[in-house]
Amino acid sequence: MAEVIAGGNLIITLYLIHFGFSLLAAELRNLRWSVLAITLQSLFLASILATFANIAANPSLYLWSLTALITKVMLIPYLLWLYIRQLPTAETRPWLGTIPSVAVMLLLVVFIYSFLHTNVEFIAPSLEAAVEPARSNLALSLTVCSLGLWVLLVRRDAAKAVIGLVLLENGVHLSLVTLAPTLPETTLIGIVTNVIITVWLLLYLAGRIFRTLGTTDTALLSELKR
Amino acid sequence: MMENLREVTSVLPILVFVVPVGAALLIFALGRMHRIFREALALLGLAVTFAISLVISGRVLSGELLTAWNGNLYVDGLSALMEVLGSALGIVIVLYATKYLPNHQIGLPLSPWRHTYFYGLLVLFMGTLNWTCATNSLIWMWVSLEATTLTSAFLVTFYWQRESMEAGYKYLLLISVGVTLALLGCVLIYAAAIPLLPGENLLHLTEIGNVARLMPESVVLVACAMFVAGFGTKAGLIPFHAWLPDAHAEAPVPVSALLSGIVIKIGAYALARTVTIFAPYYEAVVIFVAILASVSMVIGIVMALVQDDLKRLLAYSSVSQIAYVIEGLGLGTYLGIYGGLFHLVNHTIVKALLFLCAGALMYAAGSRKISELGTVAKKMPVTTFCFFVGALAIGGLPPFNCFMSKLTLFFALADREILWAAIIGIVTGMVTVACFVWAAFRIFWRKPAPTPNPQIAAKSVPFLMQVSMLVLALACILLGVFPQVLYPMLNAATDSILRILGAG
Amino acid sequence: MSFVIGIGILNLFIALGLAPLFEGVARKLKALVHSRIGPPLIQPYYDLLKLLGKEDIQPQGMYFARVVPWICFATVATAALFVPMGTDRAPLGAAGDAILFIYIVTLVAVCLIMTAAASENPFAFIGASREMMLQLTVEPVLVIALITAALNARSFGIGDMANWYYFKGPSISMLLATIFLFLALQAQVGKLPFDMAEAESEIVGGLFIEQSGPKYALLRWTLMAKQIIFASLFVQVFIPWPRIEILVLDILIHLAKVLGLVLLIGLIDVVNPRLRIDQAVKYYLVLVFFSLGAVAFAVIGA
Amino acid sequence: MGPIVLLFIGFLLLVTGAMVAIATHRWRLVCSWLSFVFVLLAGGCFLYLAILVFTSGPIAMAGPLLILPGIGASLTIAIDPLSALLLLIVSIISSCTTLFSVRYTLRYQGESLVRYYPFLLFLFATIVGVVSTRDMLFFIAFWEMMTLASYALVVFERGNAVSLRAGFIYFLVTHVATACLVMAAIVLYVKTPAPHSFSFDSLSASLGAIVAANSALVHLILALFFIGFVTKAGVLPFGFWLPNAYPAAPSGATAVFAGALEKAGIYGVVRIFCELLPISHYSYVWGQVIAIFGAISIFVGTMSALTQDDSKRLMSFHAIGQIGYMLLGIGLGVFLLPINPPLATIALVAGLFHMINHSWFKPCLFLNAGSILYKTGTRDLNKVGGLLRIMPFTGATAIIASLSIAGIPPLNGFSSKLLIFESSIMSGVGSPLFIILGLVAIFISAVTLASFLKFLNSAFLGKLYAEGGIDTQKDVPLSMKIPQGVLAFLCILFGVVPLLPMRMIHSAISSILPANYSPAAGFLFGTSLPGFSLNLGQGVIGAWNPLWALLAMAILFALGFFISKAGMARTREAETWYGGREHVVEHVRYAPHSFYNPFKQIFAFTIKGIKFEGMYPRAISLPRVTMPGRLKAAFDIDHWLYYPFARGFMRLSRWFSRVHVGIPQVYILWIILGVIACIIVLFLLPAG
Repeated sequence: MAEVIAGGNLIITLYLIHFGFSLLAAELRNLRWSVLAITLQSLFLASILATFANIAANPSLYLWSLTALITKVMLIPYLLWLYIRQLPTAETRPWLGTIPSVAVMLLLVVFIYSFLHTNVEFIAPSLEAAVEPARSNLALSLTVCSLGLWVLLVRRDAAKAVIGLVLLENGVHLSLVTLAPTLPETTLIGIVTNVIITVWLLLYLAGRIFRTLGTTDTALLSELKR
Repeated sequence: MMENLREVTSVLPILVFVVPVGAALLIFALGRMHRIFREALALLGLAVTFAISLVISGRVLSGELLTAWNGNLYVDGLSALMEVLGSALGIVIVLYATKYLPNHQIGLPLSPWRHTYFYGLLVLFMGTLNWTCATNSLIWMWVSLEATTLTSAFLVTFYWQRESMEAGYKYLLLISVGVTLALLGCVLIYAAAIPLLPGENLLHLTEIGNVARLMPESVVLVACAMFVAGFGTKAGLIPFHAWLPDAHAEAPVPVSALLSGIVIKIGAYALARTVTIFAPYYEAVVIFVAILASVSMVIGIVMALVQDDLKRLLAYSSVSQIAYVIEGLGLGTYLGIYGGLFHLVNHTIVKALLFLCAGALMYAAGSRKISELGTVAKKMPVTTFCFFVGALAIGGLPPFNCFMSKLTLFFALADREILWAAIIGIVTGMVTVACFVWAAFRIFWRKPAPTPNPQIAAKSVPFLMQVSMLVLALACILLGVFPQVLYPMLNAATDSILRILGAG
Repeated sequence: MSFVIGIGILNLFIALGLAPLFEGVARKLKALVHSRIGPPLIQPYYDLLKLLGKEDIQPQGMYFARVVPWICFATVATAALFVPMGTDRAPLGAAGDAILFIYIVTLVAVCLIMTAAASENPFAFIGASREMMLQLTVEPVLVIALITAALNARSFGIGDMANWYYFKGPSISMLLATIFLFLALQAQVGKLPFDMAEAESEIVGGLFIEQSGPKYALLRWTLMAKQIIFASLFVQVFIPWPRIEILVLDILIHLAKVLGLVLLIGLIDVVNPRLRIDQAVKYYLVLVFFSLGAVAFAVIGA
Repeated sequence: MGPIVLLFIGFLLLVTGAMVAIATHRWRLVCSWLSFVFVLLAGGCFLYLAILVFTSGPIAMAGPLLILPGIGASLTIAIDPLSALLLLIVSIISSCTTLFSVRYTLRYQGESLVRYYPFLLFLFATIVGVVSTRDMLFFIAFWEMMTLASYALVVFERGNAVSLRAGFIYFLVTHVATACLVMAAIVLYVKTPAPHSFSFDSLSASLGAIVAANSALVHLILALFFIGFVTKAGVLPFGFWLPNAYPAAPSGATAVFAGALEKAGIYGVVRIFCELLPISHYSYVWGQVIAIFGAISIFVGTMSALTQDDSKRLMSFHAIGQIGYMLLGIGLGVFLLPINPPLATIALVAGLFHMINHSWFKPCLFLNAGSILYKTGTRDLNKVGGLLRIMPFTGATAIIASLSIAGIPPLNGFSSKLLIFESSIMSGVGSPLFIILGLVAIFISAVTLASFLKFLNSAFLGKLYAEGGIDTQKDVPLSMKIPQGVLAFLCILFGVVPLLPMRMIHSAISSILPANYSPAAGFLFGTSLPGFSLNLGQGVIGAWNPLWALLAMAILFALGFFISKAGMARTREAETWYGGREHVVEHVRYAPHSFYNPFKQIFAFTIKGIKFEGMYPRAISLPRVTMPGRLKAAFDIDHWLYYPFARGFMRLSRWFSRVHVGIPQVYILWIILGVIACIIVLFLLPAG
C-alpha cells in the first residue's frame, strides 16, 4: 500500500516536472535551449511510463518506456538538432509575449484539472481510467496537447511549430498510457514512426523554406490567398 | 444482405500493399538510370496492384471476406472498392504524367532525380492507400492514413517553388494536427470498447459495431466530434478544408488529380469506417453530419464561383462534392451509403477528368488563370469536349453519372425525413452547373481575353494525355447511361458496412 | 334530301337573283332623298350585264389574281346556303350552324381581301387593310349577338334561336343584342358611314381598283348578295314575329322584312358622311364592349 | 416481344443516325441525306407502331428494360393511344423537317453540321423516350436530355450573340422547370406505398392517397408539375423565353420545337391531370387554372403577334397563342371531369385535336418562313413582297396553312376550333368564366386571321420585291417543297375528314380516363364519316359537314365561272395602274408595318411613356423615348432584380473566399475552433 502511495506522489511530482519542462520548451526563445527542454520532457515521459508500469503491474509498459526512450529522447532531438543548426538560433517574435501565454497556460491547467476532477466520466471511457493516477495522467495529457496546440497557434517560427507538434504527440502518447494500456507494442511503434517521419519532413521543408525565403517566419508564408 | 460469407485467409490482402511498396523501392533504386525504367516500373507496379485488387473484388463479390495475419488485415466490399478505384486512377494518372511532367513550362528543368522520386512517391502512396483499406484495426488505420499524408506531402511540393513549398508546408502541418485529433478520438473509442470485448487487444473495425450501443454516450459523442474533425480535415470539410485549395493549386496536375481523386476519399473512407457505425444509434450524429455537409456544400461551391484560377475553382468544388459523399455515408441507411459510395466513385472520375483537362489547358496555354485563357475551343477540340462532359457531369445532368448518384442521395435524405438537406443539395447542384458552365464558357468560347496570352495553344496536347482524358469522359457517360454496371460492387461495399452496423 | 335542294335553290334565287333588285330600290330611295328621279329599279341588272361584256384586263403572270374573284362569288353563294330565309332551317345548316355562319362570313371577307392583295395595287392594299380592320372590330359584335341568342336558346342552331325567340317573346338581352347588331350591320354590308374599304373618292375604288369586266361584275354582285345575307340573318333571328306556318307566306314576309331593312340601311347610307377608319375602329370597339352587357344579361337568364 | 421491338428499332436507327451524322459531318450533303434516310426509317417504324396501337389497343413491354433496384425505378416501356398520338406527330414532323433541313442548312456555311443533325436526331429519340416510358424517373431523365438537345439546337449559330443569350435564358428557365418536376417527383415518391417505386401507377396511387387525405400538398405537387410542363410548352407568363429562343434556332429545328417539343409539355399536363390525378374537386379547381393560363397566352400571345414584322417571331408568338387554345380545351375538359362526362370528353378531344392540327400547320408555317429566309435571306416582312410570283408552291402551302391556323372552314384549324368554342360556350351555362374565355378565343381567332392575312399580303401577294435581291427566279428546291406540301395536304385532309382523327383521340382519352367513364365515340360524334355531330346526351348541339359545304362551293364556283365567261369578253394583259405616273417599286409599296396602323394606334396605349403595342411591351430599350427614369427602372427587371442579386451573390462568394488569409496559424485556429464547435453542436442536438 505504501509504495502505492509513495508511487502515487512520485507520479504527481513526475507529472509536475514533465509539465514544467513542456512549458519551458514552449516558451524558450532560443531554439537550442527549447530542443534541450523537449528532450528532457520526453525523458520524463519515459520515466512516467516506467512508474506506471510498476504501479499497474503491467510489464508491457516497460517496453513502452524503452521505445519512448529510444525514439523520443534520442531520435527526435537528433533530427531537431541536425536541422536547427542551419536555422537562425533566435526564434522570430511570437504574436503573444511570454507572460500572457504563460498566464493562459496556467488558466488552462486549472480549468482542465478542475473539470476532470469533478466529472471525469465525461471523458474517461472505462472505470480504471477514472482512478486517481490515471485521471491526473489524463488531465496532464490533455494539458500537454493543448499546450502543443497553443504553441502551434501563437509561435510564428517553423522550427518552433515542429516543437509544438512534438508536444502535441507527447500529450497523445501520455493519454495512450492510461486509456489504452493493452495496446500491442507494434501499433505503438507504428504511431511513433509516423511522428518521427512527420517531424523529419517538416524540418527538411523548414530548411528549404529558410534557404529560399531567408526567414523561418511562417506568417510570411501567406502568398496563396483567396 | 449476403448471408453466405466465409472468412477466408489468403495472401492477397498482404500482396496488395506490399507490391506497390516494393515497386516504389525499385523505382527509387533504378529510376535515375533512364526515363523508361521509372515510368515502366511505375506502370508495371500499378498494373499488378490493379490486377490483384480486381481478383480481390472478384472473390469478395463471390461472398468471401479475405483476412490475413489472423484478422489484422481484412478486405471486404468497401476496401475492395477503394483499392480498385485507387489503382485504376493511379494508372490513368501515371499515363498522363509520363507526357505531362517532362515538357511543360512551369518550373526549372527537372532533374532525373526529381522524376524518379515523383513516380516512387506516387507508387508508395498507392501502397499506403491499399494498406489503409486493408487494415482491420482502428489504430493501424490511423497510422496508415497518416502514412498516406506523409507520402503525398513531397508530391505537393514537387516544383520546390516558393508557392508550392508553402502549399506543402500547410498540407503537412494542418493534416498532421487534424489527424492527431482523430487519434485522440481513436484512443477514446479504443478505451471505451476494450473492456466490453474480452481478449481483444487490437480493436478490430468489424467488432466496434457489436459494442457501439454499449459505450458511454458522452464519450462516443466526443469521439465522433474528434473523428469528424480529424478525418474531416483529411476529407476537406469546411472549417478544416484550409489546406485543400492551396495544395491543389500548387501541386502538379497529376498530383492534384490524385489529391482530389483519392486523398480526400481516404478521409471519407475513414469516416465511413468510424462515424457511420454510430449513425443508427445516435440521431444527433446523423443530423450533425448532415448540417456540416450542407454547410460545406454551399460555402464550397459559393467560393468556387468567384475563383479566377481554374485549379482553385476545381479544388473548392471538391470541397462541395465530397460533402455529398459524407452526407450520404453519415445517414447510415442502405440507400444513403449506396448513394454516398456511388457519388464517391463518380466524383473521383469526374474530378480527375476536369483536372486532367485543366492540365491540358496549362500544357497548351501555359496559364491557369481563366481570364487569360480566351477562345481555345477551336484549337483543342478533345479538351473542350472532355471539359464540357466533366462540367455537365459534375453539375448532375441526366445523361451523366453524377445525376444518378445525387438522385439516390436525395431520395435517401427524403426517406430519412431530412428534406431540408435534399433541397440544399438540389440548390447546390444548380449553382454548380451555373459555375462550371460559366467557367467553361469563359474559357472555351469567349472572345480572346483583353491581354491575349501569346503562347495560347503554342503546343498541341500530346496524344497520350488526350487518351487518358477520353477514357475518363467515356467512363462518365457510360456510368451515366448504365448506372447498374456498378451495382454489384457498390452493393457489396454497402452490405459490408451494414453488416458491421447490423452486428451491433 | 329534296327539301335541302329545293330550299337551296330558293335561297340562291333570293340571295343572288333578288339582290340587284333590292340594290336598285336602295338607289331609287337615294335618288328620291336627293330629290331626283334616279335610275329604274332594275338598273343594277343592266350594270351587271354590261360589265359581263366589258373587256377583262388582267395583271401579267398572276394566275391567283384571275381565280380569286370566282372564289369570292362561290363563298358568298355558299354563305347564302347557311342562312335560313323564311324557313326554320338553312339548306346546308344543321344543329349549331351559328358558328359555321360566322366563319363562312369571315371566309367571304378573306376572299375580298385576297382579291385586293393579289392585284398588287397600293390603293387595293389600303382598301384591304381597312376591310380587315373593319372585319376585326365588327365581327365580335355579330359573334356576341349570336352567342347571346345561343345562351338563351341553349343551342347554336340559328333555327332553334329563332323558334325560341318567337315563342318566348322579347327579352332584355335579345333586345340589346338586336340594337347592337343593327348598329354593326352598316359596316358589315359596307354601306356609307363605314364603306371606307371601297371608298371611291379617297382610294379610287379601293378593293376592286384592278378588277374590270366580268370579274368586277361578280365582285359587285358579291357585295349586293352580302347585303341580303346579313339582312336576312338579322331579320330571321332577331325579328321573327309575324310568322304563319305556311312556307310561301313565311318567305314573302321574310322578303318584306328584308326589303324594309334594306331601305333603312339605304336611308342611313344616304344621310351619313364617310368616317375615317380609326374613328370607325374606335366606335366599334366601344360597341363591342357594351354588347358584352347583352351576354351578361343572357347569362343571368333575362 | 412482338411489335414493341419496332420502338427499339426506331430508337436504334435514330442513335446510329446521329453517330453517322457525326462521322460524316464534313461532307454536308451526304450527312444531311443520310440523316434524312435514318429519320425516315425511324419515322416509318413509329408511324406503323402508332397505327398498330390505334387499331389493336395499347402495347406494353413484358418486363422492365432497365432496373435501378436501389431506388425502385425501372424503365418500363408502354405505348398507349395517347403516346401513340405523339408518336404519330413525331414520326411525320421529324421526316418533314429533316428533309427540309437537307438543303436549308446549306445556308449556314459557317457552322459545322456536327452540332445540328446529331442533336436533331437525339431530340427525336428523347421525345419518343419521354412519351413511351411509364416511369417518372426516366421520364424526367429523358425530359432533361430533350432540353439539352433543344438547347444545343437553339445556340446553333455560334456567331451571333443574340441567339447565345436567348439560348442561355432558355437553358436556365427550362432547367428551373425541370427542378420543379424533380421536386414534385420526390415529394410524390416519398409518399408512395412501402416498396417505393417510380412507376406512374404507384405515383397515382400515392397521389390518390394524398387527395383522400385532402391535404394542401396536392396543390403544391400539381403546381410544381404544372409549372414544369407549362414552361416547356411556352405558355405565358412562363413562356416569355419562347419568342427569343425559337427564331434563334434554324427553321428546321424551330419547326420541330413548335411541332413536337411543345406537345411534350401538353402530353405531360394531360398525363398528370387526367391519369395521375384521380377525378376529385382538385381537378375542378385545376381545370380552371389551366384554362385561365390558356386564355392569357391566347390573348397576350396573339395580340402581340399582330404588330410583329419579323416572320419567325410572328410565328413564335402565334405558337404561344395556339398552345393557349389547347390548354383552354384541356383545362375545360379537366374542369368538367367531375361534373359532366360527355362534355368533358368532347373538350379533351377538342384540346388534343387542336394539338394535332397545330402540329401540321405551325411547322408548315415555320418551314414557309424558312423558305422565305432561304430565298431572300431576310426574316423582316418589310423587306420582301409578292413572292407568290416566283414561289407559287410555297405560297400555296403558306396560304393553306395560314387559313387553317386562322380557322377558316374547310381546313383543319376550323374543326378543332369549332369543337373548342362550342364546348366552352355550352359549358359556360354552368359557370360564366368559360363564356368569357370562349369569347376571348373567338375574338382572338379573328385577330389570328388578321395577323396571318398581313403575313400573306406582305410576303406573298402584292408587288414582287426583295431588298436583298433574289438570285434565281425558281421556287425553293424540291426537297424543301415536299415537306411543306405534305403538311399542307394533312391540314386539308384533317379539315375535310375530321372524324377519323377524332376517333383516334377519343380512344386515347378514354384509355387514360377511368374505364367506361367517357361515352362511346359513335354516340358523341356521330358515325357518318364525312362530317361529325356533337351530341351531348340531351340532343345534338353542333354539326359540321365539310364535304357537303365543299360540294356546294364547287358547284357555285362553276356557276360563277360560266357566268363570267358567258359575256365572251376579250382579255388583255396590262401593267398595274398607279395613277399613270412613272413609279419605282419602293415608293409604291404598301409596307406591312403600316398595315394596321390605325389598329395599332388604338391598341398602342402607353403607360406613362412605355409604348405597349398589343399587350407585349415593345422593345423597352427605345433610345428616343424620354421617360421618367424611375418608371423605366421599374420595368427593367434586369437592373433591379437580376444584376443586384448576381452582384450580391458574387460579393458574398468573394467575401467567403477572402476568408482564406493564407496564414497557417489562422488555419490551425479554424481546426481548433471547428473541433470545439463540433463537440458543442453534438451535445446540443437532441440525442438518439
